Amino acid sequence: MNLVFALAAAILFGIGAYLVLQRDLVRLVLGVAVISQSAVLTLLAASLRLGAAPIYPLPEGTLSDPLSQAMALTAIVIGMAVTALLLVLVFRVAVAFRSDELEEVAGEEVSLDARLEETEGEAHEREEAAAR
Amino acid sequence: MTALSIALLIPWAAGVALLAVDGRRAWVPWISVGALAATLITLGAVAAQVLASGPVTMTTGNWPVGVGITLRADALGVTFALLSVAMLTAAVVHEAFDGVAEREFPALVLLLAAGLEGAFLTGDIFNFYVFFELALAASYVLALHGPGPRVLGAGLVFTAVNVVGTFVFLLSVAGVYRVTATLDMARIGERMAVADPNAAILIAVGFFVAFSVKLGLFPFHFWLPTVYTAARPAVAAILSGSVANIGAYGLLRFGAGLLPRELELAAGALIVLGGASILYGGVLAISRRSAGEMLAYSAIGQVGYVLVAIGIGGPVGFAAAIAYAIVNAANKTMLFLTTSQRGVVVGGLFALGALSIAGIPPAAGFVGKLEVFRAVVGDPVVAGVLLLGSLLSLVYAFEVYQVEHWRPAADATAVRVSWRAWVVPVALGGVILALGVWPEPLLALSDAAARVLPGANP
Amino acid sequence: MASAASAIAAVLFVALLAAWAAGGGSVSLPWAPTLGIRLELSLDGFAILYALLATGIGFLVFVYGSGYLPAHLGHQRRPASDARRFWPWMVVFMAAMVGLAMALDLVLLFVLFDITAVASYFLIGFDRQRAEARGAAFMALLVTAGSAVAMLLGAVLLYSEYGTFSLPVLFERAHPTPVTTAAAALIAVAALAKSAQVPLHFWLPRAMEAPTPVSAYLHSAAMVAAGVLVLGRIHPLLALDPAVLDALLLIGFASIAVGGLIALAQDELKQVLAHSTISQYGYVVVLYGIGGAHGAVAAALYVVAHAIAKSALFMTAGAVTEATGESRLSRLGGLARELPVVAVASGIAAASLAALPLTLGFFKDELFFEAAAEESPLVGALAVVAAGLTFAYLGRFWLGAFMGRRRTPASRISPLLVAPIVVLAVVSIIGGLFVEPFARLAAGAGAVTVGAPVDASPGYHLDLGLANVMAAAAWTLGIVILLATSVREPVARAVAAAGDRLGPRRVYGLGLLAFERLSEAAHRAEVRDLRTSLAAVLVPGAVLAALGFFATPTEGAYAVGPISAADLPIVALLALGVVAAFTAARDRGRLRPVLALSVLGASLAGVYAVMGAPDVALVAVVIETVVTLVFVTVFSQLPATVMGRAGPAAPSPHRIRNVAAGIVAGVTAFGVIWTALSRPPLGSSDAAQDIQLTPLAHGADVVTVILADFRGLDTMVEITVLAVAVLGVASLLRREREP
Amino acid sequence: MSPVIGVVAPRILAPAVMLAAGLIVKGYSDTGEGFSAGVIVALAIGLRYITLGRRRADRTLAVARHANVVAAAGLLIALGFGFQGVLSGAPPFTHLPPPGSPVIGIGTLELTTAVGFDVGLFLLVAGSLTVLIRYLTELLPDPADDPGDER
Repeated sequence: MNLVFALAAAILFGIGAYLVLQRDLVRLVLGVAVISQSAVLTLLAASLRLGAAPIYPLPEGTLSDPLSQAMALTAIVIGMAVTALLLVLVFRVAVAFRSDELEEVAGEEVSLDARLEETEGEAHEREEAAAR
Repeated sequence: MTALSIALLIPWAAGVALLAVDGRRAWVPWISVGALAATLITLGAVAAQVLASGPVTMTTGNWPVGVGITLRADALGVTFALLSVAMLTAAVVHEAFDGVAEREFPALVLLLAAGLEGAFLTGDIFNFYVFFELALAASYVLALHGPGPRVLGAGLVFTAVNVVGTFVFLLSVAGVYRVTATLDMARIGERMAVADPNAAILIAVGFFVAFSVKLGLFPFHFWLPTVYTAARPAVAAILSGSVANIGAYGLLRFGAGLLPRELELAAGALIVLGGASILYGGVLAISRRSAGEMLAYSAIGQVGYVLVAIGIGGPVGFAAAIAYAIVNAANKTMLFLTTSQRGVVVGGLFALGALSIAGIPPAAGFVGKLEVFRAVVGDPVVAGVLLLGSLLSLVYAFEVYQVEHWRPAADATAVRVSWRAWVVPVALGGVILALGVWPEPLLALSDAAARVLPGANP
Repeated sequence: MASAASAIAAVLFVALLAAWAAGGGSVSLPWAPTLGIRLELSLDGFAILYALLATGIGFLVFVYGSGYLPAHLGHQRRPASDARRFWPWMVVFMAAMVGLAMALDLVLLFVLFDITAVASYFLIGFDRQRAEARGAAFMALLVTAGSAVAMLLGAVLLYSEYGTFSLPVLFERAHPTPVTTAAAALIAVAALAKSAQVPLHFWLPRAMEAPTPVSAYLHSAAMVAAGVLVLGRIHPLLALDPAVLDALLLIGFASIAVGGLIALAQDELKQVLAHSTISQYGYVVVLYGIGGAHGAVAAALYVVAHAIAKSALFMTAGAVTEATGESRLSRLGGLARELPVVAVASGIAAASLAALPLTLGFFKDELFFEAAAEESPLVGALAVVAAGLTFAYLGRFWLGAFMGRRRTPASRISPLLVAPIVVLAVVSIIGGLFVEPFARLAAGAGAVTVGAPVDASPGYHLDLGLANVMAAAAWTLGIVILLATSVREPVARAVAAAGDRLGPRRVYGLGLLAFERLSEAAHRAEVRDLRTSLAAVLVPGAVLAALGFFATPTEGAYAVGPISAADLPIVALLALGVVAAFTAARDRGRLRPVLALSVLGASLAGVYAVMGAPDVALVAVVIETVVTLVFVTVFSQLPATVMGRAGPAAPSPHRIRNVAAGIVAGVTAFGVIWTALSRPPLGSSDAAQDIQLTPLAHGADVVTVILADFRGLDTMVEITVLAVAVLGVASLLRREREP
Repeated sequence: MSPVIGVVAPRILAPAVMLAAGLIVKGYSDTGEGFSAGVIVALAIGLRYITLGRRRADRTLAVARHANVVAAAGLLIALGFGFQGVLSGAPPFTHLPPPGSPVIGIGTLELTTAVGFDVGLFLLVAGSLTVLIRYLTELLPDPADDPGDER
């Protein structure tokens, strides 16, 4: 089963990474959600043993590892919280830039740089010339 | 023991209580300040105890180790906790004087403080992860505090990159649990030492990536300049002076503390990456026009010194990394708080900060540089890179200083500000100067903190 | 403020004299015990010489400055309050110099050395409204403080080798090794840069942008002297390797030649003096390169005589410029009639520097010639040429300003600008008549440098001794150079021009420019968009993982693990989840990927249920519902433009790159996860203990007990994260409402 | 809007709260605890908000308007129960009664501080998710204003 779990978690991680790298911001959030699922699956796959649910009265046979379940639960909640925050952030960015595609957000950066360059650049150049 | 719990509880409870309050009211930020000050005092008491008689340890609910969560205040953790909370306090006092612009700010900084403190004072890796997430979640929201839509784009970059980083971290936590069957750091340290080297090194890479993202090391740094320049000065100060400490601490705790064998194996790669960071940050900072941008790239360069020192390791290397991290946090906090101001006092502070960045006495930066030199002295190539790095820092820091504070044009448009705007930076400047003039506390503390790590006691 | 500064200087000077008479003293206090750094200060013969110079000349310059500075600020229409940026730095500088003279700990030495650089930075940049002054200050800081880092590195090298920063201890322990040589050379580099020696000399002429009192103090007696001070202080370390001494000799002569020749071509008064300083400190460096008792004493006396004369000349330049408003030799002349006192006093100072008899300067050259001739005939010959050069450019300076045709009229100047020059001239004459106290001072300093008592007995010997012959030869040579205008001028200009075009200053400029261009290019190339930032986390992470993978043995690191029939539902559900994830990735719509995501969530919840984790399954289902709800709500409100574009059209241009990055990330994750899962756990499991202790915690469901009790702290943090995230959402959406 | 949902949505809250209470009470002995309970109640509230629109839902469910206070209070309660041991010098999350001592029970509900912690957790989750839902539904067009809209 090691291989099966590792494969499944890794494929999810890879798909998440692919989505995260898309130009479309919405898919970025989808990607983060998928990566989060991958992490939770990994936590559970890291269980030291699988078996029945560890609830008293204890059933016969092996019990599932409760500690990794507890970790997975915590990770699920944190993943949800962060995904929701990221999603709303994307929404705000999309509204603010009237686009949910990255190029324009990056474009804004570049144009700001250009403005700074324009206002400060010349003085800076002169300063450096003097320093030489 | 109780002091440790209380130090954790104060900012947490106060932060939660402020959640439902509008932080823009004048009295609210002062509650944060009060809570943070109380936290600092309690932490100070813990630190005194730790330095005098060794680590303070307890497990939640008094359950046996492994069942309960181990909380463990040792010299390393306490040092970073004190540093981060102190810098955070400085930023909040500054903001409180200035008038808080965002309603969540006072609550968020307290929760951030709780998250940082917890991360530094826990002895359990999963508990570290959740506190790490708390600190990060608070900083995601804080990073959105700033003017214009630009801050949203920057915040998105910051959040997305760091979220991916923490999932990588979580994968490594799962791996550690699988391999060692425990979450307690002390036991992990013992068991990782005999673990399969392949599993251990791949797990170590996961941790390294996560913390490098947080530190802003080249090439994991691309999110950093945008975020530091778009955010409010106080927020940039918090991100670079407090939150980034998790990166340095994490590399020390997880690398030198839990995975010393892997750290040794990766030493070459760390030194190369650190050197690359120093040069990259330094070179890019040279052509930057404004203090904020310069500081952002400078931050990338400065953490390179920390990484190089960790890569060299041993008692000297770790102590150097800690000393450098402390000095760098103080520098960055002070300088970011002054970025949008002009005037005689602020000019003087900027000059002091520039001296400190460049490692010139009497500013404290020279102590950090002395320590790092001590670590790298056996390797002429690395020493050469560091020499070049300090020349670059001299160039970029003073170019911006002259452009912003000496040029008459800059003076003419000067926004003369009231004492409220510079009282905190002046206090930080006093600390930087004091540590430069009397470096013993800094050296002794970083020495004590480094001795906690197994690699420092050969 | 000016009078306070002068008073401090005077009191210090007198105190130092008293201390000298009392035989000095020393203190050694712990400073940073962790590193064994001590505040180790000793007022020995060496310290007393430099400290007396720093305070004595400091006092005179401060008096001069109290007259000069108000006029200077007045010319530039600046408020008198700007003086607040002047005097404190002058005093700091003086204090640092006195400390530097006494410091015996390498770290302390470095700290004080750099404080002098910092003070000089602010003083050179005092006229900060002028770009030239800013550039000059920047250059001085970069060269002197930048090279001082080499000193720190040298100190640390010595510490790593001998375990101490204390100089006296080092002198005992040090022996010739490559490390010692490297450390000594590094410290020497810092010292030479500070003393403006070739090839790091170019900052000094630029530094003439500073107000004249600064030049008179820093660039004659103090700042520049700090470099040779360090050479003299650490001389026993330098002397361990003859190669280091030879290098000093070479650099010294090069500086004498470059400084002297270029000084001959300069028109600006202060430029002549600046280049002269380069040349004069070249002498001192040569003397330290010669070493031994003679070299050390000669160097000490040279520093004294030079400082006295050179600061008088700088003050002369300032006084002349103040009187005439002109600073170029080509526009000056014949001032002897209008400024007779200045002319005489500065003539004495120039004579002293040119080593004419009856001045203190004569003895400095006497000792210099003796030491040089003793070293080797070649060094002796070079010494004569050097002295001839000095004679020539000083003659040109003084004659050009005070003799010949009057070109610019002079107005009256404050006596405060004249008196200090006169005092210095008188001192030079006294030294010329009664050299004994100065010789004693120099002998004391030399004794410290070589670490053994030395005797110095300069005096007038009316014979054809070697020194006298060499001196006469030098004067003759100087007069020849002075008279041979037609040869001198083109040669000097050519050297100056060559220096400008090919010299280190140009290298400095081009270096800065190159870094600037590199920086801009790198910044343009740097990515600031989100996607590449993310790729820059994933890809280097994968590279590091690959490095780790290949650096460690992989044999037996990976195990497939058993699959039983009971596992088949898990496999099936995982497969379903993976297919759903693929659908989410491939579909370019809005709603369908979200539905696919919830299918993924549901199938994983199923996996958890089958794995014996009902609590996780339950939470996964409810959370999945919330996430789907949030996604649908937000998507339904995204701007219409986005919805319109979200068809199957317009595939991303970076599709292949993204797929590749996804595969790389997936493969890396696979490696990390599989290798971890393949390990049998080491040691006893915490989880087993959890199960055992659950009844004690009054519970039955182990997972719930862990969450609320054993690891309740995790849960507490987790819900705080949730609260913070919701706070963030609220903050973002509230801003949406109130733009 | 489907008439079924229109009928069900406003009435589903009470059963949801019952279910939640059950989850908390049973929590220590069976699957589920305060967290799931909080999410379920929040989902019920969410359904009401989506069907009725924000303004009407606010009117019928006054407590939802103060969801942020509920959340903060829940967090404080949880923190209080978690750290109460600190008062007596014990580490955090030292629950009462101590291990091995008898527990007072009301039916299946056992009165331990851990249950108090769970209640705080429930309030926080329900409260903060309600805050989330209220802000999100504000983005949606109000069905009362625009009954014809079918998304």
